[in-house]
Amino acid sequence: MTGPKIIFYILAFSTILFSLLSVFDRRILRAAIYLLFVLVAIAGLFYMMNFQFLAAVQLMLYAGGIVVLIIFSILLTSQINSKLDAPKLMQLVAASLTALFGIGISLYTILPYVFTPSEAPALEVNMRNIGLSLLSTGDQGYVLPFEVISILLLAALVGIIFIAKRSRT
Amino acid sequence: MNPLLLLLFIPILTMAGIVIVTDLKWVRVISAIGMSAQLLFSFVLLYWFYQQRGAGNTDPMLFVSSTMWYESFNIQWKFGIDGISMAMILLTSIVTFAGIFVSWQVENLQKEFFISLILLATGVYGFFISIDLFTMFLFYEVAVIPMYLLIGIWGTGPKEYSAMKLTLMLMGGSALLLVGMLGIYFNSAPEGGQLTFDLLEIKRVGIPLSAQLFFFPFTFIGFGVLGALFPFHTWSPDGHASAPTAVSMLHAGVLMKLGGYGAFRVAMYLMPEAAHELAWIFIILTSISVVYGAFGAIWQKDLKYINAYSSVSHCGLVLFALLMMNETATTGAILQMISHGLMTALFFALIGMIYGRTHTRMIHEMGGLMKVIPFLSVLYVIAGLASLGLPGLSGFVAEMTIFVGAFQHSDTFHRIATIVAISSIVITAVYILRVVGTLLLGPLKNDHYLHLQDATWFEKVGGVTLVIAIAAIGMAPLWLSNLIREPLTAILQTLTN
Amino acid sequence: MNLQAEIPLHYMIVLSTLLFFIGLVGVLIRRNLITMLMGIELMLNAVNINFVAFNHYLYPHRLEGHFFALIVMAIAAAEAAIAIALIINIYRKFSTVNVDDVDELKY
Amino acid sequence: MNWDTLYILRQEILLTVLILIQLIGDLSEDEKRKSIIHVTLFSFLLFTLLGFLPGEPASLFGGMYVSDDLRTLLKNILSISTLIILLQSSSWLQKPDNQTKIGAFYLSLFSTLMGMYFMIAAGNFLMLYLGLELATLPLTLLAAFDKQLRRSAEAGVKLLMSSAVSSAVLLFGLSMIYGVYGTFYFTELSVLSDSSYLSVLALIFFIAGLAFKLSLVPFHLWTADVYEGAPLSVTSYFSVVSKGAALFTLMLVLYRVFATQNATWSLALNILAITTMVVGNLFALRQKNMKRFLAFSSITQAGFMMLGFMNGGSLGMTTLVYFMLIYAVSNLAIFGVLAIVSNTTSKENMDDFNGFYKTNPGLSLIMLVSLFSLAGIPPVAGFFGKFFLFTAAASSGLYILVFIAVLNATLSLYYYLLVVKAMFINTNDTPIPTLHTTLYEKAAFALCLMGVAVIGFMSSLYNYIQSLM
Amino acid sequence: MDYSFTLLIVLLPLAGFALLGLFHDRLKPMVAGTLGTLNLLIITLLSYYTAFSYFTQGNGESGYTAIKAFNVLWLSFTDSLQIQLGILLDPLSVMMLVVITTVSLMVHIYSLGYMKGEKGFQRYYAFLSLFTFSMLGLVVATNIFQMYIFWELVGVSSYLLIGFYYERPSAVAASKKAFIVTRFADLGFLLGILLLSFYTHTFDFTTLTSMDGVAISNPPTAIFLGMSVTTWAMLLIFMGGAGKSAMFPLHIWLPDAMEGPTPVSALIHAATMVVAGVYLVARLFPVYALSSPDSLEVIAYVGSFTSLFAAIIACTQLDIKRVLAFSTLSQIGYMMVALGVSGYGGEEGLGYMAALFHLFTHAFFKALLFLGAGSVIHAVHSNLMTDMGGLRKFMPITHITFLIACLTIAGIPPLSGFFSKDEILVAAFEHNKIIFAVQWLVAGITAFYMFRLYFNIFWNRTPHFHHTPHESPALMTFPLLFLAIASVLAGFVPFHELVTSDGKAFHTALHWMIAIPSVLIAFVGIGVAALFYLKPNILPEKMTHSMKGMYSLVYHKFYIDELYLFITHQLIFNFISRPVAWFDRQIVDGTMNFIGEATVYGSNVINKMQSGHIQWYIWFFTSGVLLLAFLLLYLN
Repeated sequence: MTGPKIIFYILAFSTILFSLLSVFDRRILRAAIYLLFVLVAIAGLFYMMNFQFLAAVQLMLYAGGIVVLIIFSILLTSQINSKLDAPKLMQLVAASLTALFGIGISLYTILPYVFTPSEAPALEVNMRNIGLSLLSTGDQGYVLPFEVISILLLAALVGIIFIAKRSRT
Repeated sequence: MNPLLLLLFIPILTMAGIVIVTDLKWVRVISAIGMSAQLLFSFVLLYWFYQQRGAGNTDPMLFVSSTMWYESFNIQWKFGIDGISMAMILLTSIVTFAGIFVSWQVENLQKEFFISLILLATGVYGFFISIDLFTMFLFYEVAVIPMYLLIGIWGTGPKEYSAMKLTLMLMGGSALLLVGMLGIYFNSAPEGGQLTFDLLEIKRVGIPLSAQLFFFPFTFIGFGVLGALFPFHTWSPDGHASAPTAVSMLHAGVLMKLGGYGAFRVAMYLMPEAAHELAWIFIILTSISVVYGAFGAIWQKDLKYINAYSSVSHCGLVLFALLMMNETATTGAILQMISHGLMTALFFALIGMIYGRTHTRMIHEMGGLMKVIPFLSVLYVIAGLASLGLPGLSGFVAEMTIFVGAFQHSDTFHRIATIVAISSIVITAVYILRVVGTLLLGPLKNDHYLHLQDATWFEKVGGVTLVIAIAAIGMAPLWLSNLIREPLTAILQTLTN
Repeated sequence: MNLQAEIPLHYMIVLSTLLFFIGLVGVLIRRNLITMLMGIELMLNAVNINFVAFNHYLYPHRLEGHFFALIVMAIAAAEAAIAIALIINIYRKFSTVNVDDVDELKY
Repeated sequence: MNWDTLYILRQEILLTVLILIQLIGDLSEDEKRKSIIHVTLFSFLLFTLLGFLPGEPASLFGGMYVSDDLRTLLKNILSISTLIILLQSSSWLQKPDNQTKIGAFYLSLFSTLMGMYFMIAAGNFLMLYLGLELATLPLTLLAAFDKQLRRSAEAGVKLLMSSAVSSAVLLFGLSMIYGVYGTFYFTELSVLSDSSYLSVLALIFFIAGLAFKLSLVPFHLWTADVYEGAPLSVTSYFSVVSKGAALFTLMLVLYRVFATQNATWSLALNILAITTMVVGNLFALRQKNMKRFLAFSSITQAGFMMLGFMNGGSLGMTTLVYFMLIYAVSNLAIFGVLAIVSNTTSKENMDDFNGFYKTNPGLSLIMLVSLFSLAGIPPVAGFFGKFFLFTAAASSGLYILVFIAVLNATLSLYYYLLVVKAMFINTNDTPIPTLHTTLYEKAAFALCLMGVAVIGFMSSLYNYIQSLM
Repeated sequence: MDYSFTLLIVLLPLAGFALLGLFHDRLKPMVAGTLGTLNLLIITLLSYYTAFSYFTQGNGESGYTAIKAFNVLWLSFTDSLQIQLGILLDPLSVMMLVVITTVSLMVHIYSLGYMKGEKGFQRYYAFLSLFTFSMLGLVVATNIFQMYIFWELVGVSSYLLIGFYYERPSAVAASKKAFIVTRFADLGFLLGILLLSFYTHTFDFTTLTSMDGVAISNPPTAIFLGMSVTTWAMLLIFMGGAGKSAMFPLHIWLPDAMEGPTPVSALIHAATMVVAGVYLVARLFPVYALSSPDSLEVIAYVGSFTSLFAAIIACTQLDIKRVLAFSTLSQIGYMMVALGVSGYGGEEGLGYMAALFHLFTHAFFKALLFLGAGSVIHAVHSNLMTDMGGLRKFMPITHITFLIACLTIAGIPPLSGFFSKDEILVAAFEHNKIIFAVQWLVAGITAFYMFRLYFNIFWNRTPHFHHTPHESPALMTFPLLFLAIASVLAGFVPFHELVTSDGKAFHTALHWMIAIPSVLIAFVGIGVAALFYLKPNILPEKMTHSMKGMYSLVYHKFYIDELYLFITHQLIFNFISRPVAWFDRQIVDGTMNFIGEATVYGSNVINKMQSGHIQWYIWFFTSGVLLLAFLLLYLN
């Protein structure tokens, strides 16, 4: 057992565990917290794979943004300690079967596939390269998505304000 | 310009005129003028047709013109007529003309009524002059769909149900037809080359046998539904029963002929080998339909149902004769289409007129009408006699041509089928005479009917036009028979080879 | 840190697949709209693991997977925000965030 | 960056400007809001016209953004449809209740339109996904725009939840595509070919994501609820523009990127076409609410569209575009009538249309013609569209599929005729009163009717589309 | 000689029909009647002229030749099968022209008086013209299809005339019955035509009957169900003839047809139309005799049976017109027997000649009987014998002429009936003794029932009349006198020189050995009738009482009508038509409706799919995706 392996197993195990907990725990606030753990674990995975920037974004955006948002909305809409209704049995069975079926199909298809890694030399993942790509208009340039996302965020913002604000009537 | 296009433009102009005019009184006048012009023009066209033939033009189709429309599909506006189409055009213009006069008194939504009616006629004209399968199909559906509104809005009884059933069944038929057509299209160039919808071109190249066997039933049944092929005929009784007078006339008189015409022009003409191989199935069906329709008619109590079943029987005879695939029988089939078109139109016109007076169509509720409305009654008797094949009226000519033609088939199976079909003439006599006896003759059943008015002038115009046409064909059939036969020789040569 | 030697790609894929379908189960069984949203976030994260893993293991010469994951995150954020807005809207109208009660439109 | 780039991006830029105008306009006082509508409409008209300027094929941003005549045409179809919807929605927005919505409505609408533009113009799956989300997320908000209505809120959340899952599935597929091919660029993907199980699975997941937007059965369940709940203008936007964008995108991706996997996707779409037509029809025939009714009708129509995919060549593509155009004008005309009725009387049920012809002959006739066009009855345009779709399917020898489709077309005629029946045949003691149509609405109808009446006879249009393939 | 004027013989009645038909409500009744009668007078004169010229041109070695005075193509089926409308003049048709026009003229004149004041007088004359036209067209037909055309027209004119009193339900029913029964027979006729023409490739009579024509020189020998197709064809054609001539079992329409005005019965149902069957067989006689003798045998038996059968029924009927109707049946049976027992050519063709001779004489005396009966009915306003009696005092002319007619039909020499019946009996005797015996017996029965009729009308008791009966007007008695004279004299026409099977004359003489017994049995018949009916007595009642079951069977015409009613109403209507109508509505249409209902049902079943629950939607979506993937991956 090497270090990375151990770390990976820990991360993977906690991802799965907490995600399951997050899905099945009937206390909603706890579920949100478990979600946070999953997100952090995934950030760890990203970090392991050398994508430090992405891991940071994951932490900031998800852990810092989305989970907070979710918790706020939980506070707005539910009693903190209230337990949710247990899932209906039929629903649970159907969902689990579907999920198992899906996992089966996916893994049965993906695992036998022989991936051919690219021969080209790896690009160093650092802030400089990321920054350059993000603002480049050429090949492998991501300025357009970057701009488009801003419009998406703008539209979402305006729309959310409109929806969320109380009608004057 | 191709003179045939006038056949489309005159109705379109008439419709435009109806739309423009503001005073409702003028609507029917404009329609009448338009359809009279159309009738007149049909005869002019007949004259030109003879002129061209007389000048030695032996092309299979006359007045042919073609304009490319959808180039990538090779769809063309291609028009032309031969003797058969010419005859059908004459039929259409006569029936439409009569139909306009019969509908003289439509009060409710007059404009819309006449526009729909003329639109229907336009579709029919377009169908008969088309050489291109695509435009043929287009006009076919144009002709079918106004029926829904015509029955639904101006009909009687369970009109919505009937209108829906009729439309759906006919459209179901055209579903089959569409598959058949596409099959023909994609097999129109088996050796490679340009696919085409052009009937003449497809015929020239020929469709491979395997494709024929697959698509012939689609095409034939597709048209057969409109031609009231057993067991796809049940839209007909309900539809006719609910339709307003002029619509029944046009529908049974002209629209149902699209079925027979199409079955011949498309299914059998383009797929002769398959027609030969599969004919026996349809001969059985059509022989059943001939006898079955007649027996069905005996038991009916509603005038329109009687006539609808009689139409099933008579139209069955059309398809039956077509399937015999010889010159005489086919001539008879076309004659029968025309004859049935005229007399059934007359029937429906009269039924409408009688219904307008007595407000019932149940034969047992009426009786002795001859005494109070002799003019209409006499016309009814004439129609009945035509229907049961009395010499001197058109029905005889058509039926005898069919029977003689069908009997020329030396195969025992065909002979027996023919005998079965012939036996319908007795059954026809039974139900016709039963109606005449119950409805028109005998003592007057209801004293209220004493004050009934006999035919008005417009009813007379409508009825007499049809009677004249029926009698003219019945007394001097040779010209019509020759008109029809002339293109058949060539067509049937290719059918039998 | 070079993972290829230590942890095969398949481990990552199995992980992400499991996560994806666990998230799906969450969406399917939790009757609170907010917890459903959490399930969706899990699914998106699973996809992100895939992107990143493929990028790292197979195609490290370009950063396509990386950027895709980045964009997905941004969109997930927007989506979450919109979802919360709509859920609050629902809460106002229905006084509940239980999906079973939000079924006035049907058949 | 140079002038050429700006010229190519003219529509996107103008759209951004329009969005910004809304931001500014929202600051103005309530009384002046109405004028924003006129300003927006005229600038949108300008925007639409700009789309018709000729342009050279180009690939910008390293292949992220692709522009050619075909894509320009597809965008133009969407912008014309949007223009019609905007014209039709003007009187809805002018109602006092809705004046606060104007800015947000336009802004969201334009951003979704821009998203669709990027879906079509995408040269890379990243852009495609981004465009898809840009087109979806604001739409979920739009669905919830009738804030006083419970059903609108419900529609919004239903759409969001299901589309989030669908886009997750799509992403899952994309991630597999990335794993197999190692790139998101269309130009690179189109030359790579791989028919492994994994690529099939990836393709199915991807198709499912778009099929969700197209509302093919079994991915359609959101459709009816959202259509019913959303404001009418948004519903018509869903059924025409959003669906069109999804169709075009699917078409471009399958034909241009996964052309080598033709066998896979045509089989998948074959199955989806049958289920969609059948289920859509079965649901449509018992609907009483016009919006739900049209939802299922549009599901069925989407099923018909799938027939176009059965031909892998230019015939299929041309037919798809052509049919979409016809579908758009026909459907929009119907929605226009519904919008007028709904705005004035809030009536949305089929029964409410009983006797409609007596009071509103013009509108009824527009409905009639458009319904016939949807049903594929000649001589209106729908007939041609449908006929060519059938031809496309038959060209691959799929006659049974064609037969099923035509039978379904017949069945669909049944329920279109139910509407016709309501308007023309049924009587009503309290019919909808005679309604007034504004100039904008008239203009919208004029555009639709022109399309419905003329497109079928204009073979040049078809030829033009074909020349772009 | 140019006979093209004969076209007028056919066209004039048509013109008369068109004129009277179109303007029937514009013309005064008497004007219409007079116009019609004058028209017919011209026609009659024309046909007399034709007959005169035709027969006086002499029959050379080869006998009388057939002349096609006129022939025009009317409809062409194939190159060889074409319908032509034309006029064929040969002894047979010329003879028929004379008979038809004469009787028709008499009926026209008679009707001026008889129908006076009837509603629809103009219509009546129009129909009469139509009938005359059709009948003339029938007899001059040049080909079998032309004959079929006019055959149908004759049928319809008969229909119209029987149903002349269209407000009377019984008349309507009778006309319908007549038409349908004959139509059924015509079905056979048509099939026969088709069969015959298929093998011989012609409709033309001249070709069919010529000795070197296909039909005779090389008849088709194909066998179908044990009979040669020629026999099939000829029997089917005879079926048509049997229908029109009311041979058993197709006779049921004729008694009912008496619902028509009496002059019509005289014209159509006694003298002309009903003998069309005889005419048809005579027309095709060479084919029958030379190619299909079997069918002639059938004809003989059918004729013989019918004559006996009808004669027996006639003895019991009370309606005087019905008695006459059954007598007509019986007499036509004689004619059929004569044809059936005949051979072809010379002496062999005696039966042929006898049949036509009897047709000729029968036309006159039977028309006379009917017109006389009409005169009686006119006077007492009843059809029933029980309402009559002792009328000789009131109606002398009618009485005398009626007596002459009765004597003629009974075969008392030297009246015409004696001669023609004698020839028939001779022919039958030479051919088949059993048939001869039957016919001989029938002669006696005939005498009996005719005099039963005669005595009951003119002698017997005198019932109480509401109005004192008086002799009919001159317009009615003139035809009676004319026909009486014709009945007396017609026997002296040298038929064996004029109308023979091969057109050549042959010699014939009175056969005393047969004539004497037949006259004797006639006298016996008359005697018995006198015993029973000359004076009112109880003998008839006793008689009927003693044979009650038998009597009632016969009185009810052996329940044949009831059998038909059962077959048509019970079997065809209830067991075919009704089930067909039911099947069509329930099964065929039901299937169509079922498709619709099944669709709606399907729609309701999948209703729950749209449950409104988001999670269900999402589940459906995902399982849909997975299923689709599964299908494509592992089932493809």
